[in-house]
Amino acid sequence: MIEAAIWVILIPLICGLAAFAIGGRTSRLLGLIGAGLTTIAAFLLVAEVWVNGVWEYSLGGWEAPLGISLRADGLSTFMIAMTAVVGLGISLYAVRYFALTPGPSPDPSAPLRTGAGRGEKSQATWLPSESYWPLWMLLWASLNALFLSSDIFNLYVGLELLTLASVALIILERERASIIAGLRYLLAAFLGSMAYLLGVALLYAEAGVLDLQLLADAELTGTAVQVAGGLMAVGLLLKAALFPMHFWLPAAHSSAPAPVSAALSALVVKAAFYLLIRLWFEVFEPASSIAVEQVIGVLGATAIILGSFQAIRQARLKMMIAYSTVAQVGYLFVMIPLAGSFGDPQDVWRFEAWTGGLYHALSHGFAKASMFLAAGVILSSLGHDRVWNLAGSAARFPVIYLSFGIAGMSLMGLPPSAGFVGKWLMLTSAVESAQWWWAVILLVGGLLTAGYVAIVLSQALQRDVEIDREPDPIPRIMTLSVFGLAVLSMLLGLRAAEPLEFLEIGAPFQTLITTVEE
Amino acid sequence: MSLFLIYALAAVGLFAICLHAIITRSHLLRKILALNMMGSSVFLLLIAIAYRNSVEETADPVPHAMVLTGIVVAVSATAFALALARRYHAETGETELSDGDGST
Amino acid sequence: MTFEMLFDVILALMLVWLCWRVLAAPDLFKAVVLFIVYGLLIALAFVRLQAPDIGLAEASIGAGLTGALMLDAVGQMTGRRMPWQRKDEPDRKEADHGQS
Amino acid sequence: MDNRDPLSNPGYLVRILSMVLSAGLLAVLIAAVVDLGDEPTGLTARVMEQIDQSGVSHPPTAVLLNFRAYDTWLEVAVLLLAAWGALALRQATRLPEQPQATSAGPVLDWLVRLLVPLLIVTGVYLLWLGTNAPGGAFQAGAVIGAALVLLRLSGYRSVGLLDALWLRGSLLAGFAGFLLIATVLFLAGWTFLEYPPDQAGLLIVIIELLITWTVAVSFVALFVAARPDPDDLNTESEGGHG
Repeated sequence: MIEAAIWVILIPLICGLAAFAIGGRTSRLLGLIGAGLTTIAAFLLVAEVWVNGVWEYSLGGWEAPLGISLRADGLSTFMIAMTAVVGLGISLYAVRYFALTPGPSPDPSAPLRTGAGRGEKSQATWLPSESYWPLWMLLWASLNALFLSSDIFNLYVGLELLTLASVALIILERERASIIAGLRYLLAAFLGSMAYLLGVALLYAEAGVLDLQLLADAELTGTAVQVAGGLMAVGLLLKAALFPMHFWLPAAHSSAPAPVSAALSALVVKAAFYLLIRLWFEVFEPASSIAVEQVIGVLGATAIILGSFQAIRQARLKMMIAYSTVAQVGYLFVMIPLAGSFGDPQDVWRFEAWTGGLYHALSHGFAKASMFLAAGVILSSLGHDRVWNLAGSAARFPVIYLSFGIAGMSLMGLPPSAGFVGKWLMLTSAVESAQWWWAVILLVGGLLTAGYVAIVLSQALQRDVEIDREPDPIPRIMTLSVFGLAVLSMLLGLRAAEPLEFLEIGAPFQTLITTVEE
Repeated sequence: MSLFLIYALAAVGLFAICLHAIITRSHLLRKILALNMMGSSVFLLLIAIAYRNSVEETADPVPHAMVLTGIVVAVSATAFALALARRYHAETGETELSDGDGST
Repeated sequence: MTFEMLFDVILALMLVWLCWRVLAAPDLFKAVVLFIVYGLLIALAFVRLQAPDIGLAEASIGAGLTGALMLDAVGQMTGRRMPWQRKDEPDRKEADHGQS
Repeated sequence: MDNRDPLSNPGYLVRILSMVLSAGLLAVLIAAVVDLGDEPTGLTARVMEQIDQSGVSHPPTAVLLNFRAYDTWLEVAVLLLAAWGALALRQATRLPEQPQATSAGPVLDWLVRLLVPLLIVTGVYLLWLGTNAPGGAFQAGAVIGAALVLLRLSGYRSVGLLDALWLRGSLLAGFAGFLLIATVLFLAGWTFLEYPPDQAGLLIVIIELLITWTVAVSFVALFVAARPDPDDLNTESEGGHG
C-alpha cells in the first residue's frame, strides 16, 4: 500500500520546506514539482478510496482516543481532489504571474518590486515571488491536512495553520490595502478559532474523546453539546464568511495577488465549510434542531441576495468577484436546512441536498478560481480593473473573457455546467421537501449572478473604443490555466454521475443511500 | 462548589468579557489584547477540565498538551497581528481599522 | 468553605476583575502591565489545578513574551518612550512623520 | 491622533447589542459548564496505560511528542508561518541590530550579564527536565528566547549575528527535524510519525532540542520583526529615508 493520503500532506510540506530553505528562483521549481506530485498523489488517493472504500490510519500507531487518526472518505477525497486540480491550475498560472510587471497594484513607487522575477541577484531582500511558493505549499498542505484529520483538536491546529498561511499570502506584496485587509482577516479568523476551541473544550469535557468518529458514535445530546456545537458552528461560519460575518472577506480576497485571491475564494473558504458540514451531519446531528437550521438557511439566503447586489454595485472587478464569493457561500449554507432535520431520517431529498451543496462547492471552486485568475490577467495587463473602463478589452484577450463567461455560466447554474447540477439537486430537494422558499431564493440568486457577469462582459465586448494604453502580452500558460479551470467547471456538469457516486462513500446518510440504490 | 466549577465559571466569564471588548473596543492593541486573553480563558477551562478528569492525583495530560499547543499558537498569532498592526500604524498613523471598504 | 477554596474563589474573581481592567483601563500602558499580571495569575491558577508545567509555559510565553511584545507595540503606537529605548534612538514619530 | 482616548466609543447601539450578546453567551456557557458537572471523563487512564511505550515518563511530554506528535508538528509549522510572515513584511533578510548606542549603564549592564547566563542555564535545565518532570521544549525555548531579547535590548549583538541562511535554518530547524525523522522512518516501513520503541527516547530528545532552538529564535525574530522598518513603508513621500 502506498498510503497516498500521507503523501498528499507530506509532498507539499517537503517541497514547501525546501523552498523556504533554498529560496530564490529554485523555489518556483520546487513549488511546481510540489504541485505536480501532490496532484498525482491526490488522484492515487481517489483511486484507492474508489476501490477500497473509506481509508483510515492511526498516526504513530496510536489508536483513536489516545492518538490522532486520519480518515479519507468520499467527502474528504472529493475536497482533496478539487484542491489538487484547482491548485495545479493556480500554480501553473503563478509561475508567470509573479514575473509580470508592474504587479497587481497600480503603484509603481513601491521599490520592492524592482527585480522581481527578472533573475537579478536579489540576496539582500525578500521578494514576494520568493515567499509565494513556500507559503502556497504550506497552505495546500494545511488544506489537505484539514480534509483528512479526524480529530477535533488537530483540526483546530490545522485551521490556525491555514489562517496564518492565508494572511502571510495576502500581505505578500506588502501593500497598505492588503496589510489592512490581512490584519482584519487575521483578527476575525482568530476570533473564529477561539469560539471553535471553546467548543472543542466543552465537547471533550462531555465526551472524553476528540476523535470525530468516536464522537459521532456517541450520539451526543444535552446542553453542553448544544452549546459546544453552537460555538464551533459560529466560529466556522465566521471563517467561511457567512453573512453577516463576511465583513472581512471582500477586502482580503480582492487585495491579495491574483493566485492568492483564487486560492482563498476557491479553496480556503471551502475548508471551513467542509468542516462545518462534517461536524453538523456527523457529530451534532442528534443535537441539532429545525429552528437553528432554518436560521442558517436564512443567513445563507440573505448572503445570496445582498452579496449579489453588492457585487453588481462594485466598481472594481476583483471586488465584484469577492462579493460574488460572499453570495456563493450563501448557497452552500442553504443546503443545511434542506439536508437537516426538517425531514424524516428516511427522506431521500436530504441526501440530494447534501450532495447538491457539495457539488456546488466544487463548481464554485473551479469557476471562482478561473474568474480571479482572469481578473489578475486583466489587472496586470491593463494596469487597472475598473469595471466601467474595460470597454473594448475583450478584443485584446478574447480567451480570458470567454473563460470568464463560461465560469459565470457555472455560477449562474445554467445547464450543462457543474453549477447547474449542484443547484438542480438543491432545487429538487427544496421542492420535494415542500420548502419552496429556498427554491425561490436559489432562482433569484441565479438571476442576480447573471446581472454582474453581464455587466463585465457587456463592457468588455464594446467595440471601437480607444484604450488608454496597449496591454502587455499575456503568457500563454496563464491564459491556458484560466481557460482550463473554466472549462472544467463546465465539463464536471456533463459527467456528474461518477463524482456524485464517489461522494456516497462513507457519507453520513447510509440508510438513505441504500434506499436510493434499491 | 468544586475547584473545577470555580475555575470553569471564571473561564467562561472571561470569555464573555473578552467578546464584549473585541466588539466594542476599536483600538487595535485593545482588540489584540482581548483576543489573546480570550485564548487564555479557553486554556483555563481546559486545565480545569484536566483537573476534573484526574485519576489518582494525576491530571488528564491530553488537555495539558492541548493548552501547551494552544499557547504557542496564540502567541504566534498575536505576534503576527502585532507586526501587522504596527506596520499599519507606522504607515498611516491610525490605531483603528477604518471601515473603508464599504461593506455592509 | 475551606481556606484553600477561599483562595481559589478570590483568585478566580481577581482574574475576572483584572481582565475587565485590562480592557477598560484608559491608559494602554497600564492595561498591558495589568495584562502581564493577568497572565501570571492565570499561570498561578494552572499550578493550583495540578498543571505546573503548563503554568510555567503560560508565565514565560503568555505573560512574559506576549507582554514584552505588547509593551513594545504600546511604545510605538502611543508614542511613549519605553525604558529600554535610548535617548539617541530615533523616535517612533520619525517613522510616521508626514504621512497622516 | 495618538492621544485620543483609546476607549473611543463605537456608539450606543453597538455597545448595547454587544452587551446583550455577551450576556446571552455567558448565560449559555454557564448552563453548559453546570451541565458538565464533576463526573470525570477523558483519557487519563489510557495515557497512563501506554506511557511505558512512549519513551518518556512525564505524561504531558508523552502526549505532546509521541501520542499527539502530529499536533505538535503542525504547531511548530504555525510558529514558522508567523515568524516568516512577520519577517516577510520587511525587505531585509537579516534581522537588524538594535541601534548601537551607549551602554545601558553599569547597573543594568551588570544585571544583564547576570541574568542572561542564568536564563540560558534555566532553559537548558527545563529542557532536560521535560522528559520526566514538568518542563519541556517550549518552555525552555521561551526562556532562552527571553535571554536573547534581553541581550538585544541592552545593546549586545545576538540574533543579528545570524546571516540570512542561518536565520532561515534556525526558524526551520524544529519543523524540518520532525519532517525528516518522520519521512525517513515512514519510508523505512514504520507507521507515519511512529518511533521505533528502542529509539523513541533519543529521537524525542533530538526533536526537543531542535524545537527549543527554533522556538527561541522564532520568538526573537517575532520580537524584532514586529518593529516596522522605516525603509519599508509605502509612503507618499518616497525616498525621504536614508
